[in-house]
Amino acid sequence: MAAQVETVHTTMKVEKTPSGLSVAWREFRKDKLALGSLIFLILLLSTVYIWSFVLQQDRVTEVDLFAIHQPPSAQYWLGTDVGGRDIFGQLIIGTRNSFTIGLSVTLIISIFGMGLGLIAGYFGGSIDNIIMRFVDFMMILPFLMIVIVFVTIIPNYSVTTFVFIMSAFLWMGKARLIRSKVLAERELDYVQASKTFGTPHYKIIFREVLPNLSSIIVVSFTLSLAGNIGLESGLSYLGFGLPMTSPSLGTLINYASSPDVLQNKWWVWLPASVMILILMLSINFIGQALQRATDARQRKG
Amino acid sequence: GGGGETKPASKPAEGGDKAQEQGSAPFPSVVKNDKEAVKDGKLTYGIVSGGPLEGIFHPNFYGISTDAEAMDWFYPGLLSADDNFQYTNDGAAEYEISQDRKTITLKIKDKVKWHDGKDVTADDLLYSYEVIAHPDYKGVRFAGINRKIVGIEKYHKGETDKIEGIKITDPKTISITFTEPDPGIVSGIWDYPMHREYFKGVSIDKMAESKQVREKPIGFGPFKVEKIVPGEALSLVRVDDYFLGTPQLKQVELKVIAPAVAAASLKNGEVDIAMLTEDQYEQSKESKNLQLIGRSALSYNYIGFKLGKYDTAKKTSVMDPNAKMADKNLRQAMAYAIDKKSIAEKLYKGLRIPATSVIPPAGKPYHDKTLKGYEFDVEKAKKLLDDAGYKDTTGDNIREKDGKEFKITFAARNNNALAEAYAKFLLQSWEKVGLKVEFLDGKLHESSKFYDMVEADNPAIDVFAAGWNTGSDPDPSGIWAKEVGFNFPRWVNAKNDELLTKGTSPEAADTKFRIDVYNEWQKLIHDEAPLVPIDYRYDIYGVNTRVKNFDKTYGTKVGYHDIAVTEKEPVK
Amino acid sequence: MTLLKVNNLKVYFPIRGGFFQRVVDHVRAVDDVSFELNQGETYGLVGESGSGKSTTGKAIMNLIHPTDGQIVYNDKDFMKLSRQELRQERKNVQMIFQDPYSSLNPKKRVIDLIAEPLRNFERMSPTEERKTVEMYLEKVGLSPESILKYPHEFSGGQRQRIGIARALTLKPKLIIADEPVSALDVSVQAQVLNFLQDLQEEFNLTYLFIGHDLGVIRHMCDRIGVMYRGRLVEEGTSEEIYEQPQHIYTKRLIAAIPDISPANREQKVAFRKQVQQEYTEHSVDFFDAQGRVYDLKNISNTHRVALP
Amino acid sequence: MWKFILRRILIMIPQLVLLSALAFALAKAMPGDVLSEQIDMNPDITAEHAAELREKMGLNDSWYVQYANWAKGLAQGDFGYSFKYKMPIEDLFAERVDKTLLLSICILITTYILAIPLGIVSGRWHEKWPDRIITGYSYLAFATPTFIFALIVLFVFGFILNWFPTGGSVDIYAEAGTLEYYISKAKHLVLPTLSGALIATTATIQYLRSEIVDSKIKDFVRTARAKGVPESKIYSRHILRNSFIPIAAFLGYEITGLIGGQIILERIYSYPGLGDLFINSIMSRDYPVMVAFIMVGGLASLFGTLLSDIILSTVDPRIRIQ
Amino acid sequence: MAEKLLEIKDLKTSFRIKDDYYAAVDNVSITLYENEIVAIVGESGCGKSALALSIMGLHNKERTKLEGEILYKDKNLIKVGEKELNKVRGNHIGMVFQEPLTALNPLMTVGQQIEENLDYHTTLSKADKKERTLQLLDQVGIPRPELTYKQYPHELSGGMRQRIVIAIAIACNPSVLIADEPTTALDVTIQAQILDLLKEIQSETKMSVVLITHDLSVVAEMADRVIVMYAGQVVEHGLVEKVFRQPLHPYTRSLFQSIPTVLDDQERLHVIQGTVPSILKLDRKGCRFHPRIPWVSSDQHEENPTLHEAEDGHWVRCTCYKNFYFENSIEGDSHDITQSK
Ligand SMILES: Nc1ncnc2c1ncn2[C@@H]1O[C@H](COP(=O)(O)OP(=O)(O)OP(=O)(O)O)[C@@H](O)[C@H]1O
Ligand SMILES: Nc1ncnc2c1ncn2[C@@H]1O[C@H](COP(=O)(O)OP(=O)(O)OP(=O)(O)O)[C@@H](O)[C@H]1O
Ligand SMILES: [Mg+2]
Ligand SMILES: [Mg+2]
Repeated sequence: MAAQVETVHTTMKVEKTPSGLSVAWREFRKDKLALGSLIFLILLLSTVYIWSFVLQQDRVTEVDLFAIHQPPSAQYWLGTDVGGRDIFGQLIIGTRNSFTIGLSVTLIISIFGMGLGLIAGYFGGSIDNIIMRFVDFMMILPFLMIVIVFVTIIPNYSVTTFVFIMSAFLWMGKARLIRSKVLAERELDYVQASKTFGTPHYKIIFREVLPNLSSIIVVSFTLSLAGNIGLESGLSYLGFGLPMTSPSLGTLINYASSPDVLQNKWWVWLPASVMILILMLSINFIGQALQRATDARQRKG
Repeated sequence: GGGGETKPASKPAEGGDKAQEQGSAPFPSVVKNDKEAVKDGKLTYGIVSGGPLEGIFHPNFYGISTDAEAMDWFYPGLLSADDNFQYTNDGAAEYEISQDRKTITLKIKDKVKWHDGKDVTADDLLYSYEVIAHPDYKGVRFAGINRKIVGIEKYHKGETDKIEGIKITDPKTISITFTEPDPGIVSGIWDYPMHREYFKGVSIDKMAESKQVREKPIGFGPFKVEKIVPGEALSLVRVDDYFLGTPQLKQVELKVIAPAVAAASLKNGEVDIAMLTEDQYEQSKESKNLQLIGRSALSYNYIGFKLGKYDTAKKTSVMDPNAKMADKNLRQAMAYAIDKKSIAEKLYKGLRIPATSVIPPAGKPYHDKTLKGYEFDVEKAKKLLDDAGYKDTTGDNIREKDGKEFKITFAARNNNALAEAYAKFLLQSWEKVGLKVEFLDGKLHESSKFYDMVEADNPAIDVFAAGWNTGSDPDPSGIWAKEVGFNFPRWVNAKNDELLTKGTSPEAADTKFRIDVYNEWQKLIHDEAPLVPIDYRYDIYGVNTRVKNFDKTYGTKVGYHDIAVTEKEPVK
Repeated sequence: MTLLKVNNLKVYFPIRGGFFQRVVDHVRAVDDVSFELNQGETYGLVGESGSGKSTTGKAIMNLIHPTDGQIVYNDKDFMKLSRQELRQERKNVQMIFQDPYSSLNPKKRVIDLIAEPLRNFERMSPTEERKTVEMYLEKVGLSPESILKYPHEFSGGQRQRIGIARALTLKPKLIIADEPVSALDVSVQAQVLNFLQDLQEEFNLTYLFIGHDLGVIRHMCDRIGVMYRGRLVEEGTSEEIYEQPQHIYTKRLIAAIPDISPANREQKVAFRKQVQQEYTEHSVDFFDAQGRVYDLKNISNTHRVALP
Repeated sequence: MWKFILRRILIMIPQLVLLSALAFALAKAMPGDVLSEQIDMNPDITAEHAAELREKMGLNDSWYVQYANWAKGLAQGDFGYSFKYKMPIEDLFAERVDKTLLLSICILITTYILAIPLGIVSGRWHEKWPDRIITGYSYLAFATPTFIFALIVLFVFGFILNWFPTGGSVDIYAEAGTLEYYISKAKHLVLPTLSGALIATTATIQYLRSEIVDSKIKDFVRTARAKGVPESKIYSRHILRNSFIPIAAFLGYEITGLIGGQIILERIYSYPGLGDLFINSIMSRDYPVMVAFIMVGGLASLFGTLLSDIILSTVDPRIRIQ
Repeated sequence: MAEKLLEIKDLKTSFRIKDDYYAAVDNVSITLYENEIVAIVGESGCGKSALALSIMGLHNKERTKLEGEILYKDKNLIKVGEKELNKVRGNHIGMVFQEPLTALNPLMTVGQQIEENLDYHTTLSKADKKERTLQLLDQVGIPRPELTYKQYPHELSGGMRQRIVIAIAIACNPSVLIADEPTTALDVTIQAQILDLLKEIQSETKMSVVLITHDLSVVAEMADRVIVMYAGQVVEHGLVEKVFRQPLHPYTRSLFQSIPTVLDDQERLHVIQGTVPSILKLDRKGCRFHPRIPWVSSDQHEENPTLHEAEDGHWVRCTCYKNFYFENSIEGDSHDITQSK
C-alpha cells in the first residue's frame, strides 16, 4: 500500500506549456506590428481621453461665423469646419466619442450575445431552438431601417441611446459564434465530468465553459471593436448620426460629402479619416496577434 | 410647395426695378451673352437632387420640386404674370375680371395646342378643376383660393357632379366665379388645364400612376417630352408651332445630378444649367465657363415663438398669457441678439439676405422696404431684458426671471448641411445676452418630425426655427389667420385679423390700397414679433457661358422658347 | 454482494425526419442490457466502436437519461429517487474519462479541479479543503506542490491521475472507467493500469471498465461483457470469454487480437481464416430475423451467451 | 430537398407576419405622416385640408386597422399604395428594382472577381509580401467610408479624367435595344460598381485567406501531395474547392443585402434605384412603402439564408438535405 | 538478400521553432530491400512520422531542414526538385495515413480520388482509369466497387475509408509503401482485416512496406524486420524473430514489459519512468534513454552511442544494453516524475 502513497521525485521535468497570457505576450513580442499597435493605441487613447476632459465640449462645438473653414494655423491646429468650429478639438472629442461608442457597443453585444449563446449552446434542445429562432428573426430585421426609425422616435438621442440602438441589432453574430463554440465545448469530457460531480448548470456554464471560450471571446471582441469604431459614419452620411453636441469621427468625415470640402478643405475630413484608419488598423493588428496566440497552428515559428 | 406657382414668362413690369434691386447680393437674374445663337442647338439642364425624380409629370399630381422643375419646360400654366405676380395677357390665355370682381373669364389663345396637336380647350381647364376637386383625388392642389369657387365644395363632397361656378361659354372661353371678390383671383387660380381626351378612361384615383402622367406626359409648352428614362432624365424636343414662336433650341436634355457633383458637372460642361446650393456656389464662383445668376426666392426663414395652442374643437388659436414667450420684450430682445448679417454673409456666403419683414423682397410690391427689421444690437437686447425683469441674479451670466430659473427650449430642423451651424449660432447668440436656451432633446430634428411637433403644439417647444414659402399671392392668411392650423406661433391679435380681412376685401383689388394694408400688417408683425424673419434666400443658377436668354427675373417676358446657345458644345 | 444492477437498460436516440422533423426512428444505442456488478470486482465492457459501451456508462452516471430500464445501486433504484436523494447517492458512483486532455478543464488549477466535487457536496474551510486535496494528490502519487499548477503542466499519465484523484474525493464505491487508457502511450498506460489496480485494493473499489483493447481488458477484468449493436452478446469470467468464447461475434473479436509472438504468425492467420469462415457460414444462427442479438442464456453459472 | 425547401418556406410565414406587424407598429410610432413633409413651406394647403386628406388616406385609423387593411390587400397580392409617389407599390418597385439589382449584382460579381484571386494569393503566400500587401489593401478598404471612396472615384475618373459618365444609368439618347444602349448602360455602371466592389472585398478576402490557410494543412492535402499531385493542382483541386464552400454559402447572405443595399452609391451616382426610395419612404413617412420594404428585405434575407443552405448542401456532399 | 530499394543515409530532419532548428529525426540510416515488410516502432513523439514524411518530402519546406540522403533509384529525394519528387510520390512510393477520415478529400468521390493518382502517373484513357480504379477497389476488398466508386468518404465506415486510402497508395503499383499507423484509429476486428489486406497486397505485388506502429503485436504479426526508434534515433534494429526473441536495448525491453497481453498473466505491468522528451528539451548527448533508467549508472552508457551489431543482423545502440536490468522484481513499479518546482 505504501508504494502508491509515496511520491517519487525524479529529475525529469515535464515540458511546461505556457499559459494563455504569456503566449499572448510572446506573440506580441514576436509581432512588432502588434506590439507597436498596442503601445501606440494605449498612448493615443490615453492622450485623447485625458485631453478631451481638458477641452470643453461646449467651446469646441461653438459656432464662430468669423472663422469658417479656416485652414490649419497656430490658433486652429487643424483648421475649422463649416461652422467655424475647431477641428482639432472635435477630433479629440470625436475620437473619444467614437471609441467609446465602439467599445460600449462591442461590450454590450459581447455580453448579451455571449449570455444567450452560452445558454443556447449549453442547454441545447428546445431552449436552443427558441433562442436561435429569436436570433434568426432578429437577423431578418432590416438593420438600417429600424435604426433610422428608432433614431427618429427616440426623444433624447445621445451617445448612450445610440449605443443601445446599435447594440440591439448587432449581438446576433456573437450569440451564434459563442453558441457554436459552446456546442463543441459541452461535448468535451470536462463538462461531462463536472456534471458527474453534481456541479450545478450555472456553475458549469460560467466557471467551466466560459473561461475556455475566453480567447475566442477576446479575439472576436477586438475584431468587432475595430469594426464598430466607424459605425456611425455611414449613418451620419444618411443624416442619422449623432447630434452635433456630441462630435464624432463620423460627423467629421461626413463633412466630406460636400465636394468643396472634399476637394479643397482636406483638413476637415482627412484627420478623422486617418484617425479611424489607424484605430482600426492597430486594433486589428492586436486582434490578429491575439488570434494567433489562441490558434497555436498559426503561431509564428 | 415648389415651383409650380411662379410663372416662367411675363412681361417686364412697367418701371419695375431690375432684379438686382431685389436685394443686395450681386447677382444678375439673367445671363449675359451677346453672341450669335447657334441654330438648332442642344442643351443639357441639370436637375440637382439627392434622389431620383419621382416622375409625376403633371401639375395636378406632382409632389416634389424637381418634377416641377422639369415641367417648367413643357407644362406651363395658361396665364403669365408680371413681376408683381399679377396675371398678364401675354401667356397662353387672356383674362378678364368681372365688375363684382368675383368672376374671372379666361380665353385661351388660338394657337395654343397640346403636344399631340389637339387644341387646349376651356373644357380642359374645367376638367382640371373637376379632377383636383374630386373626392377621389388624393393630391394637395385643391387649395387656396380655388376652394372658394362657387359650388366647388359641394362637388368636392360628392354631392353633385357639376361645379356650379365654372362655365364654358365657347370651346376656348371659360369663366370661373368665386364666392367672394378675393384679390387672389388675379394671382392664385389654378390655371393648368388637363387634357380630358388624353386622360379618357383613366379613373381619377389612378391618374397619378397612369402612363399619361409618367411615361408620356403631354403639355403645351415650348418643348415636348420625347423620351423619359425613369427617375434620371428626360429628353425634350421643341414644338415647332409653339404659339409664342419656334423655340431656339432643338433639343433639351433634363437630367438629375447629385448635389455633390453639381459644381463639377457645370465646370466640365456636362450640364449647361443647374441650380446651386451654398457650398457648390463657393466652388463655382471661380469657374471661367460659368455665369452665376440668381433671384431672391419667395420665401423666408424665421424663428417663431410659441404663444398659445390651437383649439381643435373651436378651430382657432388660443393665446396663453402665461406662455414663456408671452413677453414681447423678450421676443424682441431675442431678435436683436441675432447677427443676421453675419449669418447671411458668412455662413451662407452672401447667398442670403438679412430679412426685414415677413413678405420677402421678391414679393414686391408688398414688401415693405422701409422696415429695417431687428438689427443686431446686443446692448439693446440686454437692456430690453433687464427692463423686462430678466436679470442675472446668481452671477452665472444667465438671466433668471424674477429670480427663478429661466430656460428656453428651441426646436430646429435638420434640413441642410448648414442647419446645425445655423441653429447653434442662434443658440449662442441668445446665450450671449444671457438667455439659457437649449435644443429640444438636445438635437436638431428631421423635418417631418419637426413639423409634426410644431403643428401639434408640443408643450416643450418655446422657440422654433423654420421657413415659409410665401407663394405669389401676398395674402398671408393661410399662416397668419387665427383660425388656421399653420399659425404656428398661435398668435391672436385683433389688428391682425382686421388687416388680413382688409387685404382680401374687394377694395384690395386696388394694389395701392392693398400695399398699404400689408405694409401696416408687416409693421404690426415686426412690433409684436410673434415670429422674426431671419433671412431671405437666393436661388442661384450656374449657367454655361454659351447659354443665351436664360432669364430668371420674376415677370420676365423671355421664355424658355427663347433660350439659345451660342456654341455647339458647352464651354469647358 | 451485488453493488450495481443494470436491468433492461434501454437508451434510444431519436432520428428525426420527414416533413415536420418528427421522430421517425431510433438509434438503439443500448437495447435491453442487463448485468450486475459485485462489490470489489472489475467488470469489463468490450465491443467494437459504436456498440453502446459509453452510452451504457453514461446512462449509469445519469449523463444520459435512459429510455427505459432500471439502474439499481445498493438496492436503490436511481430512477425512483428524488432529485436530492439521487444527488447524494450519485456520490458513490464516479467516472474516469477516456481523454485525460479534455476531461480536465484547462483553465483550472489542480486544487480547483480536485476540490470541485468537495465544494458541491461538503462544506469545508479552505485549509481543510486544501488538506484534503493534498491528501488525494499524494494518494495518486503527485507531489502536493502541484496543487497550484494547471493541467497542461502535466503529462498524460499524471493528468489521468488527477482525474482519478478527483473522482476519489467523494469516496465512491463504484468507478466507471470509460477507456481510461486508450489515449495513452503504452508506457503511460501501464502506469495507469497498475495504479487503478492499487486503488482498487486500497479502497475496495468496484470498476466498470470500458475498453476496446482486449489485452488491457483481460489484464484488468474479472468478468467481461461483450457488446454488439447495443446488446450484450456474451458475458462471463475473463477465462471463459478468452478461452471458450461461445458467440460467433466474441470469437471473431478474440481472433482479431494480434499475437505478440512472431512464431505464431502462420497459425494465427489460419485461425483467423477459420473463424471468419465460421462467421460467414454460421452467423445467421446467432442473430434473429432482424439481425438483432438474441437474449442472453446461461450456459454456466457465470457464463451467459446470446443464443436463440 | 423539395420537402426541405417547402418546410423552410412554411416556417417563414409566421416570421413574416410578425415582421410585418412589427414594421407597421414601428411605422406608426414615427412622428408625422406623409403629409407633414408636403406641408413644409407650402402655405397653400391648410391644416384643415391636410386633415381631410389624412382621413382620405386612412392615416387616422389606428395602426392595427391599417394593418388589417394592408394584410387584406396583401392577401390579394396588393402591396399597397405609395402616398408619396402616388402609385401602387408593386409598380414603384418594378420601376426601380431592376436597376438596383443590376448594380448590386455587378458589385457582387466584381467583388468576387477581385476578392477571390486576392484571397487566394493572400492565403497561398500567407505571411509573405503579397499577403501583406493584400491584407493592407483589405484593411484600407475596410476602414474607408463608402461615400468618401465613391466621391473620390467619381471625381478622379468621372470629372478629372473624364473616362466614364458621372451619373444616371444610361444615356438618354441611346435607343433601347441597340448595342450602343447596352454599352452606355455598361459605362454608367463602371464607376458605381468599382466604388462598391473595391471596398466590399475585405470580408471575402479575409475569409478566403483564412480558409486557405486552414485547408493547407489538412490531412487530405497531404494525401494529395503524397499522390504526387503538382502544387498548382493541389490548390485548384483540393485547397480551393474546400475553401470556397463557406464563400459559396455566404453568397446567399450577400443576396440579402442586394435590396436597398446601395443607398449611398445610388445617391452619389444619381442612380435611380431602390435605395433612395427606401430612405425617402422613411423620411416622408410613406408607411406602405416602408412596410413593403421591410417585408421585401425580410423575405430576401430569408430566401438568402435558404439559398445559402441550398448552396452549401449542393457543394458539400457531407451536408445533404433530404 | 534482395536488392536495395530505398536507402536512407544519416537522415536528419529538423523543425524550425522560434528561429532555431531542432532535430526530430537524428541521423537515421535505414536500408529498405525489395519485397519485405519493415516495421518502425516507438512511443508517441519519437520521430516515426517525421521520418515517414521526410521520405515523402511532405514536410513544410520553410520550417523543416532535411540533411543526409534519401536515395531512391540513385536519386537523392532530398535534393531533387518538386517536379522530380512528384514523379516518385504516389508512383514509386505510396503512403497510407493514420486517420482515414481526414486523409480523404470530403468533396471528391472515392473514384475521383483514386483516379487522381492515375492522372499524374499514367497515360491511361478515361475508361481504362475507371477500370483500374474498380479493380483496385475490388483488390482492397470493397464489396461493391461500382457503388463505392461514386460515394463520398463520409458515406463510408472507418474500415472502408482506410481501404480507400490504401487503394490510392497502391494505385500505381509503387515499389515502396509507407503506412503510418494505418490501424490505430480502427477497431480490433477491422484492424485485423486491414493488416491482412496489407499483407495480402504485399505478397501479391512484392512491394516493400514500411509499417509504422506502436503496437508490438502488430509488428509480430506483420513484419520481417523491425526498427525501434527512440527520441529520433534508431535504438534497435533487426529481424523480427531475433528482436522479439531477445530484445536487447533497455527501451525495447521495457516496452515489451509494459504491455498487457491476452496471453501473459503478469499481475503488474512494467512502467517506464518519464516520457519521451520533446525535441526542444532533448539532451542530445550520450544515451538518450538514460534519463528514464536512472538506476543504471551513467558509466554504463557510451559517450557517443552508436549502433552495435550484437548478433548477425541485429543492431542495438549504446552499450548500456549489456548491463541493463530492471530496477526491482516487481519490474519498475515506480511512479513517474512529479513536478519539482
Ligand atoms: N447523443 C447521441 N445522439 C444520437 N446518437 C448517439 C448519441 N450518443 C451516441 N449515439 C449513438 O449510439 C451508439 C452507441 O454509441 P457509444 O458512444 O455508446 O458507443 P461506444 O461503444 O462507446 O463506441 P466507442 O468505442 O467509439 O466509444 C452509436 O451508434 C452512436 O452513434
Ligand atoms: N511540424 C513540426 N514542427 C515542429 N515539431 C514537430 C513537427 N512535427 C513533429 N514535431 C515534433 O517532432 C517529434 C517527433 O514527432 P513525430 O510526429 O514524428 O512522432 P511520432 O513518433 O510519429 O509520434 P505518434 O506516435 O504520436 O505519431 C515530436 O516531438 C513532435 O513534437
Ligand atoms: Mg465510447
Ligand atoms: Mg506519428
